[in-house]
Amino acid sequence: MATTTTKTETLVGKRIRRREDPRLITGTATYVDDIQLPGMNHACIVRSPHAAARIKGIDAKAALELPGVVAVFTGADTKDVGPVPCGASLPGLRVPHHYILAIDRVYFVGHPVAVVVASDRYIARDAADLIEVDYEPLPAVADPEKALAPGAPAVHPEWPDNIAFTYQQKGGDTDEAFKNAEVIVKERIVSQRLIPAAMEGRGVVADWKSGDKALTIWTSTQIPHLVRTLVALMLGVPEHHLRIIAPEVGGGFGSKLNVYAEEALMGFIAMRLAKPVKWIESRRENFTCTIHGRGHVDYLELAAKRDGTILGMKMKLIQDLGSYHQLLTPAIPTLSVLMMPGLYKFQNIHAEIVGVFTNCVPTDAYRGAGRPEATHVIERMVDILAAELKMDPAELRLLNFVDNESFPFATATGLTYDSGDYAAPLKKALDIVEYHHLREQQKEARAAGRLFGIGMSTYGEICAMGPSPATPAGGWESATVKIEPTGTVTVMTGVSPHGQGEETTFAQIAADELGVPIDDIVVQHGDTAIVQYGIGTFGSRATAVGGTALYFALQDLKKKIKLFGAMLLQSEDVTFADGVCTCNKSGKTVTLQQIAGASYRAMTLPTNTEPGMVATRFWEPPNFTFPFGAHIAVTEVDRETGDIEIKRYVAVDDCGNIINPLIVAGQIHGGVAQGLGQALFERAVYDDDGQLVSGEFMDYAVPRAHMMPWIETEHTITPSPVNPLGVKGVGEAGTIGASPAIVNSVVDALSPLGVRHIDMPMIPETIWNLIRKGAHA
Amino acid sequence: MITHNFDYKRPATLQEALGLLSDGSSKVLAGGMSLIPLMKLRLAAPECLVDIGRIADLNYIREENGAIHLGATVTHYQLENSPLLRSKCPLLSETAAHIGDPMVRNRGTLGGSVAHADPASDYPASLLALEADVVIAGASGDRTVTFADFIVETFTTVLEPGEIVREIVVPVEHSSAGYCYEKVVQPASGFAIVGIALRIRKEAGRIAEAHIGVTGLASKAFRAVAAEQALMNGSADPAAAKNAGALIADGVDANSDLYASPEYRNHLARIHGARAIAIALSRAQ
Amino acid sequence: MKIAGTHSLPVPQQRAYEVLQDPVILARCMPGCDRLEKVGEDSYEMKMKMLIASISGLFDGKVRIADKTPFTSFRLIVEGTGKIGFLKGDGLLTLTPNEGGTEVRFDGDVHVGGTIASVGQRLMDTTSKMMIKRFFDKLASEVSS
Amino acid sequence: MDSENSRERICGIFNPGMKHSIHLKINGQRYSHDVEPRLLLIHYLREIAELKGPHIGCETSICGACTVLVDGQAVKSCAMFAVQADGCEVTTIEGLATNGTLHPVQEAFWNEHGAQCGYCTPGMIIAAKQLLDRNPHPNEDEIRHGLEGNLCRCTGYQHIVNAVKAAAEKMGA
Repeated sequence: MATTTTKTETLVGKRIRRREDPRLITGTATYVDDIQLPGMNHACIVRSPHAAARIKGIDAKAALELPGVVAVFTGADTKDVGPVPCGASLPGLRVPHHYILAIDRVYFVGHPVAVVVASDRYIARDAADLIEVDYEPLPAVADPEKALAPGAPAVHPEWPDNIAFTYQQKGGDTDEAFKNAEVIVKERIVSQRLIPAAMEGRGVVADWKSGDKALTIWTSTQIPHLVRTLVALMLGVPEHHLRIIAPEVGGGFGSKLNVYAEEALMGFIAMRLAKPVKWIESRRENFTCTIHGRGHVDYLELAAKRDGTILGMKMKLIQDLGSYHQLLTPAIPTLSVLMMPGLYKFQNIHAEIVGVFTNCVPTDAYRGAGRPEATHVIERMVDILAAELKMDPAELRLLNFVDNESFPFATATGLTYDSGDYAAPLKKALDIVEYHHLREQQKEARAAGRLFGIGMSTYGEICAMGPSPATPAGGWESATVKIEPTGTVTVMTGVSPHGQGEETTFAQIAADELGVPIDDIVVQHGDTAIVQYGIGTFGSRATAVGGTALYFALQDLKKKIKLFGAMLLQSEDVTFADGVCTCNKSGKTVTLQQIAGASYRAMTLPTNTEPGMVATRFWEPPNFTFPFGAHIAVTEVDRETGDIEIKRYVAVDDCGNIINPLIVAGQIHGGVAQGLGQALFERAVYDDDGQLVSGEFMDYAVPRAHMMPWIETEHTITPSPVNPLGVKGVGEAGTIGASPAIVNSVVDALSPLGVRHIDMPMIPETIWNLIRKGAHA
Repeated sequence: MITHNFDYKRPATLQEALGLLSDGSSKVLAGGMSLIPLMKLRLAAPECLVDIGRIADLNYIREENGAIHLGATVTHYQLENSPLLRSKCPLLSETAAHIGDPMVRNRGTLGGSVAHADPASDYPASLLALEADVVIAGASGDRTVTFADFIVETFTTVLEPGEIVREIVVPVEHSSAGYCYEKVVQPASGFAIVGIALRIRKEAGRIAEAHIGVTGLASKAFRAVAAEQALMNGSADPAAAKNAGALIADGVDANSDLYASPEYRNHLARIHGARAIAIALSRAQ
Repeated sequence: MKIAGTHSLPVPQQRAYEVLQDPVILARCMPGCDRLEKVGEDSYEMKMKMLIASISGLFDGKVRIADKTPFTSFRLIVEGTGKIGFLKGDGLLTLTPNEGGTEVRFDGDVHVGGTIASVGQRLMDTTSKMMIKRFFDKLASEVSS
Repeated sequence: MDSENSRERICGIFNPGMKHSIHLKINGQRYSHDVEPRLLLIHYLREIAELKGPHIGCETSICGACTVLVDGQAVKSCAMFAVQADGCEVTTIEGLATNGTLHPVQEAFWNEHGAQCGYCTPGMIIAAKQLLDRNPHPNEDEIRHGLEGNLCRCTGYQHIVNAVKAAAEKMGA
C-alpha cells in the first residue's frame, strides 16, 4: 500500500541522499558478472598480439581436447553475423567491414581472432592459450600524422592514404577576418588518446530460449535499446525476440555508448550452443579493445584586433580514428567543430577535419566527446592571444563573451545557444579566488623566483543530445509513469543511468509533481522488456531530455487524475496538489490513492476517458542545451623537479536548474578528476609498432585520492528555456572545464620563462624540460 | 587474471619448507604481492608454490646483540608500525610506509620483496644504507651475505634454488642519527622512479658517517659512494647537501619508462638526494 | 625501443667477429637459449626459455646474421615468439680493436609485443640491457676460457 | 541457480588430485571446500561463497575493488589464493552491517554520496573501515593516502573523503 501521509515538502532542489545507494553500499547490487544461470558456459577471447598481421591459420585442436572445452569459434564461423555498426554518416565516409571476429587479417592489438567456450572461466582461459594462431606480421602505423605521410603502411589496403573522411565547415568569412586581423596567433595542440577505464569493464551474458526463439542479453551498456535494435540486425534475430538488460552498470563515460562485437558474439554462441554464456572483459582487454577517447592533433589560428576583439578562427583537426568505426567514431570530431567558438561571439570560423585510420583500437565518445577537445583548444588559444596582447586573460574573455541580450544566440557553426550569462560564473570564480589579490601574490612569488600560475577556463558545452535531426539515432527520450491501483508510482525511463543517480532525481521530480512521498516511487530502467524504447544515457542528456519526457508524462497523468478527481468529487472545479484532489467549492478531497483505485476499478469513467492511470511520452527536444561555467586553477611548479601542485581549484558551473545539489556536486567532482587526469597523468601510448604499452593500471595513471585537490564548487543558475525543468545537464561539465584551466595555469606559471603552450599530459619531465630550456633562453 | 595450474604446499616449519624446495621446481610464496600479479598475467608459471606465510618462526622483529633481526615474513605494515624499529631503526619504518598501498603493506613481506629484487622496489635503498645482512637458509644450513652482495642484478639475487631468505639484520641506530627515505612515485604503479635512503651521523657539527642507498634509478640499487665521500667529514649544512646530492647519479646508466627518461631520472636523483640529505641532517642531532 | 651499448671482448678483432657468429658459442651465450639449429646460411632456429626471476616464458626463436662486413660489422637479428608475447631485436654490431682486445658496439632496435609489452613497460629498458649484458659477459668468459 | 554444479566446476574437477581442502569463516559463517590451489580468493568469495559484493576491476592488483578483510586486515582478494585464506576469518562488504544496521562507514557513504556507479564502493568502504580502525581521527591527507589503494573513476574522491570524515565523527561520538 502507498504511504498514506501526503507530502508537501518540495524535493526538487534538495540535497537528497540517493535511493540506489543501499544496494551499492551493502554489496548487493547485480552487475553483469554477478549473474549466474544454470548450465552457463564461459567464453575467453583470443586476441591478436600484433597491430597488423595476416592470419595464415588457426589451430584449435589442442584447445578442443582440453576437458571442459565446449567449442571454439573463429571468423569463419561468424562471418555471416552482421558487421559491428557505425551509426554516424558523413559524406564520403569510408567504412571498413567490421567483422565480429577477424577473418584473415588483424588491424589492432586486441583484435578478436577466436573465442573459446568452456564450462568454467579457468578452463576457458587455459584453452585460449592452447589455440595456435599463425600470424604474418605486417607493417603498422599508430600515429595519425605518420599515417598521413606518403609511404605510410596502409591500415586498410583498399585505402592506401589512410583517410577515412575529410569534412569542412565554414561560418562567416574567415578570409576577411584574417585580412582584417591585427594579430594572429597559431598553435598546434594535441588532445591525447585516453582510456575511459570505467571501474567495471564490459561484460556480456547471453541466454537463448530455443522454444521461444528468444534471446536475452545482459550487457554493461549505456544504451540498451539501441543495442537491441542493432544486435538484432547483426544476428538476424527479430527485434521483438531480443531482450537487452543493462543491469547495474559500473561506470561508462561514453565507453559503453556503443555496440561491440562481443555483444553479438555472445548472442551467436548462446544460440549456437543453446546454453547461456558469459564473457567478462579483463582489464587488459578493456584497455586494448574498448574504445579510447580524444586522439586529436589540432592546428589552430586565431585572428584578433589589438584591442582583444576576436575576429575568427581556423582549425585543422586530425582525428585518430583507430582501425574501425565504432558506433559514433567519425561523428565525435564534428562535435569539436560545432563547439569551436566556445562562449565567444566571433562569427568567422573555418574548420577542416581529416579522419585518419591507424592500427589502434577505435576512438569514440569519452566523457565530453569532442567538446573537451574543442574547449581545450579555444581556451588555450584565448590565453595565447592574451599573452600575445599582454592582456589579462579574464578581461579578454569578458570582452569577447556573447552578450546577455543576444540569447538565443546563433553561432558561426550553426548552433543556437539557448540561454546564458557567461560573465557571471567567471566573475564569481574570480571573486572566490580574490583574483586581483591573487595576481598580487603571483607578482611577489615571481619576484621570489617561484613559478606560480593562475589559469582559468570558461567553457560552454553542447548538451542534452539532442534534436533528432542532429543525432545519428534519434535524440528524443521517453518516459512512462504508472500509478498503480494502490497509489504507488512506477516510473520507467528510456535513459539508462549507470551512476548518475536518476533513480533519485527522477523520483524527486515525480514526487513533486504528484505530491507523493518519494518512497512511493520507483524508477525502472535498462530492461527492454520492461521499459518502452529509449535512447540512453550520454551527452549530459538524461535529465534534460529524459527528465523532460518524464515531466510531460506526469502532466498527462495529472490531467487524468483531475478528470477522475472531478468525477469522484462530482465537481467541475478541482485542483490537484500535494497528492490530493480538492473541490474548490466544497473543499472536499480525494486522495491520489482513491483516484488510482477508481481508475482501475472503473465502475464509472469520466467522459472519453480510459481506465487505468498510465501515461507515456516521447519528448523531442527543440534544441540542445548549452551549460557553461568557469574553472580556475591555482598552481605552483617546483622549479627543480617540474612537479605541479594544484593549490586551489574552483569550479563555478551553470547547469541551469539543479534537481539535487549533492548529485550535481558529485558529477562536477568526477568530471574534474577526469579532466585533471588528462591534464596531468593520463595517456594511452602506442609504440611505433602499434603495441599499447600503457596496457594496464600499472602504466596508465588514473587519478587516485591523494592526487586530487579539494574542489571548491559553486554555481550560477540560468535556467534553460529548452525544457520546462530549466535544466541543462552536468555530466560532462567538470571534464570540459578542467583540462584547459589546469594547462592555462601551468603555462601561466611558466610564462616568465617564455613558455606559451604545453601539451598534455603535463608530466613532470615535460615541465622540467621546459624549465631547463627557459632557463637557457 | 587466471594463473596456470600449480601445486601448493604449506609447510609448518622452515626445515619442512627447505625440504619441499630441494627439488628446484618450486617457488617460495610469501605475501605474494609481486608473484601473484605476475602469475595472473601468466608471466610467471611456477609448478609448485611453497607458502611460507604460516611458518611461525619466520615472523619476528627482535633486538639481539646490538642488531635488529627481522624475520622474512614480517609485513611492510609490521615494519611501518613496529615501536622497536621506529625508535631504533626509523629509516626502515619510513621506507616500509612508502610501499604500495595499505592493502599491499598488509600482505607484502620484507623477505618476499627482497628476494624478488625488483629494481624499483623501496627496501633496497634502505637496506644498502643500513648495511644490512641477509641470512639465507638452505639445505646445508644458513649463510649470511651483505645486502650489497645479495642483489646481483635486475630481479636477480644470490639465492640458489632451494634457498629461502630467513632474516634481514639491520643495525640498531644511534638515537642521534639522521635518516630519510625520499621517494618519487610512478603515479600509475606506485613504484619508485627514484628512491633515496639516507643515514647520517653528526659529530661536533661535522658529518661523521653517511650512508646513501639509491633504488629505482638503475638496473639495481646501489650505494652512492661519491656522494657519501663528499659528505664525510664535511660540515652539516645545506650547501653540503646540495653538493653531495649532485653526485648521487654520477656515472649511472639510468632506467627509463613512460614517466621518466634516464636523464630526468638522474636529475631527480640529484635533486631528491639533496633534499633527502637536508632532511636527514635536520633530523640528526 | 632503441638500445645501444658497448662491451669488450678479450680477444682480437677477427676472433671476436668469428665467435659472435659461431652458432655453438651463440647458443651457449644467448640467455635462455636451449637449442640452436642451422636452417640456412647464417640463419638459425632456436628454443629459448627466458627466465628473469619469477618471470618465465618459452619462445620459439630465429637468429639471422646479415650485412656482413668481415671483421668490422654485421647485423644480428633475433626473433622470438611465445605465449607471453614476442620480441625482435635487430642490431648492428661494430667491432673495433681496443687495448684489451675488441670493443663491440651494439646499436639496435628492440620491438616487443603481447603481454610483456602491455604490462612490462616499466621494466623493458632495464631487462633488455640486462639480457644484452648477460650475453656479452657470458661470451667474454667463454672466449677467455 | 545450480550453485553446486558451478562450485564443482570452478573447484577444478579436472585436476582432482590437486585439490586442497580449506576451511574458513566468512562473515561469521563457516565454509569448507576442496579447491584448486590456483583459485583466487576473490573467485572463491564470488563464485563459491556466492558473495558478489567484492568486485574485480583489474588484473594487476592495483584497483582495490576486491578488497576484503582477512583476519581483520584489508587485503586485495585478487592477490591471494583461496588456499592462503584457509583457517582465516574473512569479512566482505556483505558482513559489515550488523543485524540490518549499516556500519557507520556505509551510512556515511550513503549520506555523503560516496558512491556513484558503486563498483569500487565495496572495496572502498572496507579500506575506509580499516583506515578508521587504525586511525580514528584522520585528517584529509591521511584519508586520501589511506585510500590510495582503491581506484574510483566516478567521484573524484571528494565525497568519499567527506564520507570518511563523517564516519570518523560518528564513530568517535
